[in-house]
Amino acid sequence: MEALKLTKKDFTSDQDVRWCPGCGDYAILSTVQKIMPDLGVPPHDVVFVSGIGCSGRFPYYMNTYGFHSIHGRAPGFATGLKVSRPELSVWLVSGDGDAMSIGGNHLIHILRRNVDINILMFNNRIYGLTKGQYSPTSEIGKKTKSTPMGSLDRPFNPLSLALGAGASFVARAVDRDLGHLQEVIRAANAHKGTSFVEIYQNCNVFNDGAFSQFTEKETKDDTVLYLEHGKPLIFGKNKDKGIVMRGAHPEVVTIGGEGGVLESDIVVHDETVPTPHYAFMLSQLQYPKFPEPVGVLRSVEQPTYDEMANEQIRRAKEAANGSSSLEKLLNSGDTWTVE
Amino acid sequence: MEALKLTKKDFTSDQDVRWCPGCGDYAILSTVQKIMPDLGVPPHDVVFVSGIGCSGRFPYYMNTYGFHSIHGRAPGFATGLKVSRPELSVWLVSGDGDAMSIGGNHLIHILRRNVDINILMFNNRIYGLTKGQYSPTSEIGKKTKSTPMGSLDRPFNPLSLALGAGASFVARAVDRDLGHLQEVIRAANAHKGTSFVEIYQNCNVFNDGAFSQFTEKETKDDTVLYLEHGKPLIFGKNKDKGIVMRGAHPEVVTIGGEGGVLESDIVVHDETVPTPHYAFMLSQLQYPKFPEPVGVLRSVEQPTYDEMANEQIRRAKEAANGSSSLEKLLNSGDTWTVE
Amino acid sequence: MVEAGAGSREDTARPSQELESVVIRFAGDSGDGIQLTGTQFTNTSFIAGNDLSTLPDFPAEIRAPAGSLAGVSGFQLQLSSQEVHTPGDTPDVLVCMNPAALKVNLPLIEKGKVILLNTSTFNSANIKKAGYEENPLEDGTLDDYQVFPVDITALTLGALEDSDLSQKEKTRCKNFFALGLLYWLYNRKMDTTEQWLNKKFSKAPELAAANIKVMHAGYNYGVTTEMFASTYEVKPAQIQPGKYRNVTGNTALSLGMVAASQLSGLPVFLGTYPITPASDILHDLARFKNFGIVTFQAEDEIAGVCSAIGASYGGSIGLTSTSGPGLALKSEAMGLAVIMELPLVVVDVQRGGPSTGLPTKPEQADLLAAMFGRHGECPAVVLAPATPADCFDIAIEAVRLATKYMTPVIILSDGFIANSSEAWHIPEVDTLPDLSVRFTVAEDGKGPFTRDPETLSRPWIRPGTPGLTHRVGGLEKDFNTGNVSYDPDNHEKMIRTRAAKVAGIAKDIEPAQVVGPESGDVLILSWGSPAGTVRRALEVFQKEGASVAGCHLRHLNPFPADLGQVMAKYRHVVIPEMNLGQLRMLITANYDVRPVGINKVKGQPFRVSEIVDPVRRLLQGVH
Amino acid sequence: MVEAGAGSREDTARPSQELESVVIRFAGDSGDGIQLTGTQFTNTSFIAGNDLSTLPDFPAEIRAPAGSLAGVSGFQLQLSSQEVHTPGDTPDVLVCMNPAALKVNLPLIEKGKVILLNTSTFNSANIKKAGYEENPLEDGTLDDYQVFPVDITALTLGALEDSDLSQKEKTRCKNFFALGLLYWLYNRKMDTTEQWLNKKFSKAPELAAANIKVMHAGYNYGVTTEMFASTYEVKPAQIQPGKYRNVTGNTALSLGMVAASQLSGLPVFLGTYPITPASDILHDLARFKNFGIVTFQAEDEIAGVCSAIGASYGGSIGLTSTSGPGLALKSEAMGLAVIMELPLVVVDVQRGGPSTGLPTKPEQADLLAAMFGRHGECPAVVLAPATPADCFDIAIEAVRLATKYMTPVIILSDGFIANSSEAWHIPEVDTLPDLSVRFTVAEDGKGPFTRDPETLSRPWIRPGTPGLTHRVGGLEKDFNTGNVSYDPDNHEKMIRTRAAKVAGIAKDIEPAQVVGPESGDVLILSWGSPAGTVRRALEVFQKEGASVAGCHLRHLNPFPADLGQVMAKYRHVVIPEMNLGQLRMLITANYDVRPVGINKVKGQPFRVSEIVDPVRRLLQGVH
Ligand SMILES: Cc1ncc(C[n+]2csc(CCOP(=O)(O)OP(=O)(O)O)c2C)c(N)n1
Ligand SMILES: Cc1ncc(C[n+]2csc(CCOP(=O)(O)OP(=O)(O)O)c2C)c(N)n1
Ligand code: SF4
Ligand code: SF4
Ligand SMILES: [Mg+2]
Ligand SMILES: [Mg+2]
Repeated sequence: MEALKLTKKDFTSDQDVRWCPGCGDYAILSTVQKIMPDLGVPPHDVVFVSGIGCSGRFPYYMNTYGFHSIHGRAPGFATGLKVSRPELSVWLVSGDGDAMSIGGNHLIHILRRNVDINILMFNNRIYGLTKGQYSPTSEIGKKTKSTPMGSLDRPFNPLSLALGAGASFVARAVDRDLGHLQEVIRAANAHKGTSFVEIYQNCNVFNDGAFSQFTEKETKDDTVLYLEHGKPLIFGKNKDKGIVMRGAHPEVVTIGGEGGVLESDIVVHDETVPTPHYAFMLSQLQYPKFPEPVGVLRSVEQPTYDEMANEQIRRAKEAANGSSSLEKLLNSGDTWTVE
Repeated sequence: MEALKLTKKDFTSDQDVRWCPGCGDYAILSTVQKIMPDLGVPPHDVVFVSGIGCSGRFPYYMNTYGFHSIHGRAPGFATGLKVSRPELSVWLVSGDGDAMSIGGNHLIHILRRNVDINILMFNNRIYGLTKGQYSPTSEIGKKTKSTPMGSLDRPFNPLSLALGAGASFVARAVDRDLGHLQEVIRAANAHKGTSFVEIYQNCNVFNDGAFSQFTEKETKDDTVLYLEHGKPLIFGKNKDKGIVMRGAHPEVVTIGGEGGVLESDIVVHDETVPTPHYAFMLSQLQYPKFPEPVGVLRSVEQPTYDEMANEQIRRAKEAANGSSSLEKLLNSGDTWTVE
Repeated sequence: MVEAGAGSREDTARPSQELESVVIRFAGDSGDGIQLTGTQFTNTSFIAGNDLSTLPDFPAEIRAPAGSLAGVSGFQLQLSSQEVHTPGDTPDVLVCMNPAALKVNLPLIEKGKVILLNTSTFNSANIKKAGYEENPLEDGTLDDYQVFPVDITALTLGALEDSDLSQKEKTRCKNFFALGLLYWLYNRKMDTTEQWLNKKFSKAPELAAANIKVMHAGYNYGVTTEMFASTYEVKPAQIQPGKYRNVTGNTALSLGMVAASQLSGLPVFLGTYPITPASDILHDLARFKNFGIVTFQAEDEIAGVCSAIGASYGGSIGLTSTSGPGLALKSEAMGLAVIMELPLVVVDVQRGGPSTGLPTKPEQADLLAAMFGRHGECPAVVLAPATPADCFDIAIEAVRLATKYMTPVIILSDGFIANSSEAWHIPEVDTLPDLSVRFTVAEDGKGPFTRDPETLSRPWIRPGTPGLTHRVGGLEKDFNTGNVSYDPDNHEKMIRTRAAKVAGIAKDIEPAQVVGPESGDVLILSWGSPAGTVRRALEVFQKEGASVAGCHLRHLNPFPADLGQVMAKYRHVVIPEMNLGQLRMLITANYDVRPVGINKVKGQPFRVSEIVDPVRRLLQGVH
Repeated sequence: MVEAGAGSREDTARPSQELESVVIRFAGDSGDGIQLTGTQFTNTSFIAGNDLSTLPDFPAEIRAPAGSLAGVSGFQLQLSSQEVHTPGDTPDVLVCMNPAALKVNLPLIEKGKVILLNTSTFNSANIKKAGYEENPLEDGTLDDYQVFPVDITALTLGALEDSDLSQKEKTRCKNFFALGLLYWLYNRKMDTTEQWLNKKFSKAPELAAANIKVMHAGYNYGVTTEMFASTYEVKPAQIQPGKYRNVTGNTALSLGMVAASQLSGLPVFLGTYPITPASDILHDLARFKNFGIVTFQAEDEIAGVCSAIGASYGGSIGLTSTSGPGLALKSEAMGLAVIMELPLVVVDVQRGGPSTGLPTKPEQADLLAAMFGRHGECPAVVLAPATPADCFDIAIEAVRLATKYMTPVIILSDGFIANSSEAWHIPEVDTLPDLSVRFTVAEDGKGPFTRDPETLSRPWIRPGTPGLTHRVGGLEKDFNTGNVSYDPDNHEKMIRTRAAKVAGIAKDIEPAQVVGPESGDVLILSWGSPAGTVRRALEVFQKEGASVAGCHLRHLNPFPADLGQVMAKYRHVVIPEMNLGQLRMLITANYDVRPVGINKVKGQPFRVSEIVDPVRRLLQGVH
């Protein structure tokens, strides 16, 4: 790692960044460029794959290998690349429309397969590049160009969808909290298997302030639940609120004081619960009834598709014991000779 | 209803049924044909939409309107049909490959939208029609034509996936338990919104016995958890086992006896919990650690897409107050007259 | 400097010079309100009676950094006292709001033409962002042009000195200064724009007032400065009397769909997924719910077309709109509509390809994909509008053919037609065709595949119809019953029947329309958006008395029945298209004609000279 | 009854008659082991030295109800002492294991031919299921044929009287009775099948023994009954010496891909989704992991092709296999590979369309979709194998072109080539072409879009290569740097360069191969699976001395450079294809030739007469 002595600049390409001024994408880009040098992988062993959308431009700005593909299909390209080249560090950048509208199927399948790829999904709850139609994460009733009377579809909860698909690593971060974003992306990178990170990203042109309740000083202490492995689910300006289970259901309680609950009753966060029901319960904590969790909801080590696929190849070669000659293969089966 | 005086025969078409002898599809077909007359809808107001697969043949055998579409896309056709013709009773029949492999995205989106359609997904954990490749619900390590060394992908849990997508009605039934299957399909039909029913279906040709632990007399009492709304989660030959919550996690316990648990500690099933975390927890009960739940996991009334879309049209017409003339429309905007 | 000419106006001391037509291009940063300025000038000129054609030129980025080359937005318009067919090849007047706009647009304009510049923005930061080393106002770059440098931003702020608006809000009004100046220069009244501003800012009257004030300041600047030697006047055009409005292609198409719905008595169901440059069709139709139009933004293009087919099956007019990448994705499902024989209208607003290509630029390279981009023998009807306003008629024609022949119909629009606008003579509703549809009922005694011997079309049976329950699907169907059939002879019969049905539509469409001599040296055969430029080129040849005619195709599959006879009357057939020769290939394959191609694939419409010059060479036998 | 002829064998009293070739068709219920029986007869005959061609004919249903028409499975083979090109037009011998098989297959066979029947199955239930009103054995239906009724099931059970197997297991052996009887009839040895049975049932030797016993019983039945007046002998063919094996098209294609991998030194990555009739390519390649072949069963066809492109980007040979519906779905992503200029091999095993169509039947109707089924100007190489064995060479050729020219290559196989089999002369590995690839490294001093002036191909740079990090995408690229470019002239340059690159491949492929006279009356121009039938037709004309030549195209885009000159040497060009004239359209569009089409779209291969007769009419000027 030290030998590389890389800096942020080594990961910054010479292309002009072309997002709207003020777009949350800038902060995410800068964060990724910043932590890259610490990951111990030289730029030429890193590949950023993206789909189409404002977020899809991300690879152009990274001085790594970059693959700006087509709308929604980035998981397909990334899977082929990673399975055939497991030694590369493969990252996937996508938007809420790219990942969950046209690309929804590829997303749930890559998560199910657990290909060792880091997915950063920029959720701005809108279609940015096509200038402001509602997206599958837009709140119900949203008035946009395509829904002048308000949208009708209930939004996806990206974390719940990912967990429903069996994702082994699921996390959330916010474009405005850079320190925490760094941590989460580092954790995603450290995880072996598909890491799914939802990033609340402000589109200041078409959906400004979609996440302001989670980013503004006045509100965020009460609306955001920072998850830390092994720590109780406590939040609030005075760290006096927490989550307990009442039977099968979570509840917000006040700690201490009269009628308050003991800190020891608060659920202690465990990102490693083998089945996803606990993380799913967390993913369902939604504002305004609950604070919304950020950080790592689930991180469970399981064999990765790329690893197993290459292991099968290795085993098959081993079983053939060096006798896999083309000549032999062609001459196998029922053969006969004409003289 | 009585006025119709319909019988099973009225819902049976004249086409030869062409599944393999012994296929679980027969029982499902017969069950559906049997309960149809009770639903109060004449055959000509019913449409069965399907994709491609053995299951895709289903509509041909129903003497209703039938739409045998293309692989994986049935939710798209069904949505267009139902939204434009909300008065029809629309059913969707699909397989595990059709619904969760190529059609995964359309499935999660129709569930999210809550279009009032009944989905019957025949899960035989295999591709039947294409003669035996593994499917997204096949168990890991499955040896099939396409995976001679065993499959590598972790299977979807269809119920978890549906719940992750926000499905308002989620249930499971088994092709061999016809009485229960009837009940579940009736409940699905009664539900307003998208009903998702997973049916464990035996493909005796390519995946025989995939569900035998849940259908064979010797085992099924201990492997199947029958869900009933308002009743505790109890199972076992002697009805002496149940599910309790330990903090955020479910556990199997023995009721009564020494060291046993009180029946009142057993979780009481509630299909109407507003958020899906509880149903998700149930969906994660998996054999062999747990019995697998059958019956209705979740049934929550929420506005349907088709209803709301038509309501918007009604409101728009009302707002226009009868003044929606084509002539007016064409002459709207900035016009000028040349004389 | 411009010459003084005849004419005068009371409020100015300047003479007014009469012009037949003028091409103006507004250019500036995307944040500068260029599209809005252009649209206002357009509307005002329309109302003044000019014929007009416009072309917005958006940047590919949503909002590139202020002052950057990527952020330059343009709007070109041609106004004339004659018939106008295009927004003009090259601007007579270029209005540049910043250095980047100058950099991007200078190559478009010929020497000697007028450039109006907002000098306030020519500071060293902006000059650098535009990629200039030196200030182009000072280094001789503009020596060969008539340059009018105006300190627009400063003058705008000056005009608003007394206003309570923020500096930023004030600066934002600067486009109205430019607009006011141009209104003066072209002898236009400001009342249309004033009305529009008052309506738009009805909730913020201080903004309306500020913009109006600035516009007047611009106008008065023209009056008082000595910069311009004369004003100009473009007289009203000789236009067919009637009521007009300005429509873009996408708007006209949407209106056409509403009309088709009303004329057929059937609801339209649009199942679609946003994509540039087709999204506006969704945006427009979403506002017509009061006409019973259902719009469904699906999860992707496949779900979009499938939902439209599902709605068609249910008795609606199933419609889906997209651009190239979406057309590719829809192809499998379109095959299902072909074999099920259901009506379906697919609108492809073509853009630069392949792949994502040049997503904001027009191209005509999806013709062969529309013809053949489906597996198997899978014929569909293909239409193409000639102009923005023609999109209205094409929409109606598409619905007529789709419902009458139970077939998918593909409309090939393009980014140029979709976004540019022209004056549209609003039709009387009772002159529009009757599209009424009768669904088959049990009493008709027809099965789902009992064909009409004339059209070869099968009946449209809506689910919900008693006594006609049946099953349709993607498998081959028995000719008589429609049940699944694997019979070899039946398959060939069905394949040939479906092909014959679509081919037979040739009898039911307008014959080939020739403009110019009925026989002769050259026939310019065109389709899609080059129509306007070809019309101009034909006028050029007509004036010269050259033996050049034009035939514009709106039906591409099938072709008009008499097309072969028409082409046979000319020595050469020339086909200009924004691709490498796709119509040319179809013509070569189907007729005994070897057309000459004029092919331009630059994401830009043809210029008149690009058609005139090669045809002229051909006439001279040089080609 | 058959005539007695020359020849004899010790163990029979019957004479043996020599035949040049014979066409045998086995038919029965899908549960009757028909495919297996056919394959055994094939292998035994190959080893006996006959040339052979086979065609399995699966039912569309997985396992339709026993005895139903939908459940009938067939296997046809032609064996000969001469070169064989097809499985034969019509059977000389039809073996029917039940009434349904008779019903389905009787229309295929000419009067006077031999029908061997398992009379045990002709009970009234089965007769009814087959749609017969009366027992066809008794009502005169078969009067015009040579019928040999054998109580096969009963004889099988009799032979296994002493066995401990269940009744069901015993009955299952009945196909081996039929096989044994045919082995006797055609003077074949049973040892190959015995060996195979012993191997197959190594874990259930009682089953092996039972089947062998029944096969011998069948053989002995021939020896002892007086039913057949003679046996037959088809002498070994005059075949090029060497080692042979029997391959289907799908197997040959898979082997070709393994070979291409070895010859190029690159791993193959197959990203695919199962679909009939292409699935076997996945099944085959999945077994070659020891060669480093990665197979990925994706969630759909789109993910399949995308993963293959991702792998190509990573330096593998990206491969995807499908049939028509999948080709349609892949088209958008293929466009990305075109604009990114990455190697990609797409195999489309064509089946009856449109839509789901006739999914188990062959057709050639995806040619235009392969050529044009992508939006924008989006050229790709198109190849088609001529025969099952040719799939091996085509696979290698596809990889050669894809990697050398950085382009997608589409292989158009079809259901007939894919499933039928022929004897393949196994090549010596060192005669295969060198496909080695060198990835570009920083030291080469090339950028990602520095083209080879000869091939116009761009370098292949693998991620992981130090010093060459770069970005590629679906947007238009600058000609020099490969960075995103919206420049109009650059776009046209890139469009034309990509087109020229693919067109230029014409210089690098085999010239058009003519069989027969080098000029003359008729050239039969063919592609894909009609190859064999056309070869037979040419032999017919050759014998007659007619002026008819053949040219079979394996390269469809680009065409061989000399194709125009070759065609010009004949008065007529005739194109037989299993579609409505797709190659014909391409030829018409590209050459000064107006070919005559012979078009059959029945989900069935051509018969020789279907080609000979129309050509003959043409020769007579009647056409
Ligand atoms: C096949 C296809 N369909 C549609 C589009 C148009 N399109 C481009 S990006 C986009 C959605 C972008 O939304 P999102 O993924 O949320 O990204 P954002 O721009 O918000 O970052 C759409 C619909 C396309 N390029 N390709
Ligand atoms: C676009 C497309 N891809 C692939 C196929 C081939 N295909 C038909 S059904 C099927 C899978 C069937 O599996 P499933 O949905 O589980 O249904 P089952 O046959 O098991 O009932 C596949 C891959 C197809 N018909 N169309
Ligand atoms: S449109 Fe929104 S998401 Fe896209 S660059 Fe602009 S601010 Fe960012
Ligand atoms: S293959 Fe399996 S699922 Fe299909 S019909 Fe046969 S038994 Fe049923
Ligand atoms: Mg977004
Ligand atoms: Mg299945």
